[in-house]
Amino acid sequence: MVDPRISIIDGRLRGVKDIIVVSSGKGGVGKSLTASVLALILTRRGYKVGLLDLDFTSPSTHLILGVRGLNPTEDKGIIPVEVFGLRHMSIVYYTKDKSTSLRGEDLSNILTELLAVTGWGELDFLILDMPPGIGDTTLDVIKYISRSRFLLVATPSILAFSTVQKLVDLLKSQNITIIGVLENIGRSDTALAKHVRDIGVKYLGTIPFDDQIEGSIGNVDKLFNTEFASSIEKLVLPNILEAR
Amino acid sequence: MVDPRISIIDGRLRGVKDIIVVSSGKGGVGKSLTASVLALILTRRGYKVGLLDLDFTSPSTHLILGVRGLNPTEDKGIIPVEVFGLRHMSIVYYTKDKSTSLRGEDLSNILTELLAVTGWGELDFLILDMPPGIGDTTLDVIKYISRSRFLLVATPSILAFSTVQKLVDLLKSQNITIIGVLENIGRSDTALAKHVRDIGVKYLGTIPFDDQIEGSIGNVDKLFNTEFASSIEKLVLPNILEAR
Amino acid sequence: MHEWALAEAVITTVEEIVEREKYEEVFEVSLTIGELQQIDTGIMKFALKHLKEGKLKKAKFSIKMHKASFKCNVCGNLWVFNKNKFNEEVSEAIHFIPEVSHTYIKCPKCKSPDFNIVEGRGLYIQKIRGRK
Amino acid sequence: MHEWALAEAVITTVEEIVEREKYEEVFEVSLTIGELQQIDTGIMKFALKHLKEGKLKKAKFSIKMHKASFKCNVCGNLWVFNKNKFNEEVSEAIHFIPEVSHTYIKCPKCKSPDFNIVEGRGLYIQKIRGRK
Ligand SMILES: Nc1ncnc2c1ncn2[C@@H]1O[C@H](COP(=O)(O)OP(=O)(O)O)[C@@H](O)[C@H]1O
Ligand SMILES: Nc1ncnc2c1ncn2[C@@H]1O[C@H](COP(=O)(O)OP(=O)(O)O)[C@@H](O)[C@H]1O
Ligand SMILES: [Mg+2]
Ligand SMILES: [Mg+2]
Ligand SMILES: [Mg+2]
Ligand SMILES: [Mg+2]
Ligand code: NI
Ligand code: NI
Ligand SMILES: [Zn+2]
Ligand SMILES: [Zn+2]
Repeated sequence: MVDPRISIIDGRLRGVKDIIVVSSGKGGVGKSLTASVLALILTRRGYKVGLLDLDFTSPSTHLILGVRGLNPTEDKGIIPVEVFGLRHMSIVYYTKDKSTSLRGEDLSNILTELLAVTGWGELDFLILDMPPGIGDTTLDVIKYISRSRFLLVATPSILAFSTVQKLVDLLKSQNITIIGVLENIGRSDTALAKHVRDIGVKYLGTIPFDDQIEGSIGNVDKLFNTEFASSIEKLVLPNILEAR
Repeated sequence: MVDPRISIIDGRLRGVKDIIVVSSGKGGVGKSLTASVLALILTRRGYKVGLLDLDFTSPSTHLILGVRGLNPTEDKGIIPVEVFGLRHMSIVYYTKDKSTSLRGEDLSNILTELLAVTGWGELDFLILDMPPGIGDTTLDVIKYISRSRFLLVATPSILAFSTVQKLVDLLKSQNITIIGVLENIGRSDTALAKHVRDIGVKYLGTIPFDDQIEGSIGNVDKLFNTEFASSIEKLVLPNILEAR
Repeated sequence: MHEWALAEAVITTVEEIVEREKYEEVFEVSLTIGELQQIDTGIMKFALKHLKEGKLKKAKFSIKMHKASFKCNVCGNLWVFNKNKFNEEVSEAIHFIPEVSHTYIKCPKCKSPDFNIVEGRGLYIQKIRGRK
Repeated sequence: MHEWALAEAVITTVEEIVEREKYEEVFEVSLTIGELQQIDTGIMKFALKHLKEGKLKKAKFSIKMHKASFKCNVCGNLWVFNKNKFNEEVSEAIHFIPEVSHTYIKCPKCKSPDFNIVEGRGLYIQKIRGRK
């Protein structure tokens, strides 16, 4: 008994030049915001960008972008929603954002299904927004898309670093590229930069608490004008573009 | 083939009067801090308290309490670590806080194992610190400990509420008691109180951002003196004690 | 319909197996498809016919449907999928991602959304018959 | 040792089955124990003997050990558990919670910690022989 979905994953992603995984292990550090804003900024720069929300039990990117009334279409597979110039895919298009309790095996099946049937076409960047924890989805991304590059997000809290460190261990053991650690909701005097460098990972800089963020969620124009967005542009973009 | 661990769970928890599950669905909202500080406060009030960390891939309560150099002992089962007057159990005692990637089935097995072999003895309260997401651990707690009472934590962000709402749906469908929603890192002008009441759940009040927290992590004396701790005492304690 | 995407996956996988196990020619490929996937077998067969080539040129594809059934993780209840219960939008959603049944289906006995899909999801290659 | 905790679990479960299936008397209970659980069968049997009563009074408990083996989710490699590789602290940790093997064991071929415990975890009641 062979599951044919697995073999097709590589083929489906053939037109995608670069896959950036926004992850942390820790929850609530700003992964979804980073993934969404990064996708928007790359799009504005003229790149072809896809954004895939892999936090199946608590999807956020549709709320951050403010997607409404759109649905993926079908053409020999699923064609993502086109919104603000980028291609967006999320389980919410199928759950209508209703409560969805999923066990690990379900998460694995959904990821495989989405990777096997979504037609991304030609993309410069596919951004994956990851769930918290170090579980099925993270392990499956490593397993199925080993060319992924991981962008890690942390806060200055020792609680966040403790988890990021565990994720770094896993990624290193699998020779997965780590772009670096982005400090979010940071202060100027944190010890994170040193901790990150001590484990041999690049420290990308710090984004301060931005009180414009909450009011900008769901409004792409406002998001572009936040300090958060200019920080992503300054701290993350060069690191993503340079290696290409 | 019958797994005998399942039948013993009720028996193991027979001496535990009340089980409080600190959950959210959303990550980084302060679940672990709330669970730890609540456990400490109840202990100081003279109650017998257990604290069980169920965030197996990113455990935090041992860091918040500052547990060092202790280990569970064995006596016809596992006897939790006794620290600051409470009984603490976490996977870190076995992983030494090293990287541990776990799929859903593993999470389920660990929870079952811990519930089947941990000897809590007589407790007034057992506090469970939950992982983010609505997955195996949440589903198993509902399945195995249906008398649990859930204390939900959210932030003012629409992103947090979106997930809490999904968890509330699940809990209601299973007739699980919800103590209420605690707003953390709140402001005075948020719409969360109304949202929470609109879905028929009690709103417990709001805890402001507390800049003493990060410096107090790992130091129980300092934790007791934070605004966070007095907020928990004021907003959460009465709601937990009243129903007993 | 995403039958084409799945047909492509089948062909790619069979070609990999043919390569690995050194088949000269394939006569028959047996597939099972879960009911939850709600695949139109007519379109599926058409797509497979259109996509097969080389050593698969003459292969016949047989498709067997598996009824969907669920088992509740909480109360142990077993029940079968009743497709007529859902409107077209929900049917389409389950068709793409069978796991979203956890959004729309609850255990009829205890109302839990915590159940396993015992059978009826996925598409599997069960057997390949050919000449080596 | 937590053999006592597990023995208690076995007795409780067998008593539930005896009640449900209306046994008058139980002659034999067959258990399998996974190697990862590193149970001392001597202590286990002693504990079972001490705890059994009522309709289980005369029951014999047979214990079969299952060797532990792992399958890598990434490269498909299969390998067996080698207990001698670990110091006492790690052995004790795995003894309590076999899943912490994901902390201490990696696939020997590709170094991944993403593997399944194919066999060798857990404690199961396989068969009960008695008079109804
Ligand atoms: N730099 C920042 N300033 C202010 N709020 C932020 C900042 N970064 C993130 N947030 C807020 O923090 C919360 C968590 O962000 P989110 O992107 O959902 O994190 P994650 O995806 O890691 O769970 C959200 O409410 C978000 O609006
Ligand atoms: N009221 C607060 N004021 C300041 N920082 C807080 C507050 N509540 C939580 N934090 C910080 O937020 C981060 C997330 O808290 P944590 O308890 O780990 O959340 P969770 O368990 O929900 O992931 C931690 O760094 C914690 O110290
Ligand atoms: Mg997120
Ligand atoms: Mg936590
Ligand atoms: Mg399921
Ligand atoms: Mg495993
Ligand atoms: Ni279709
Ligand atoms: Ni022992
Ligand atoms: Zn049920
Ligand atoms: Zn391997």
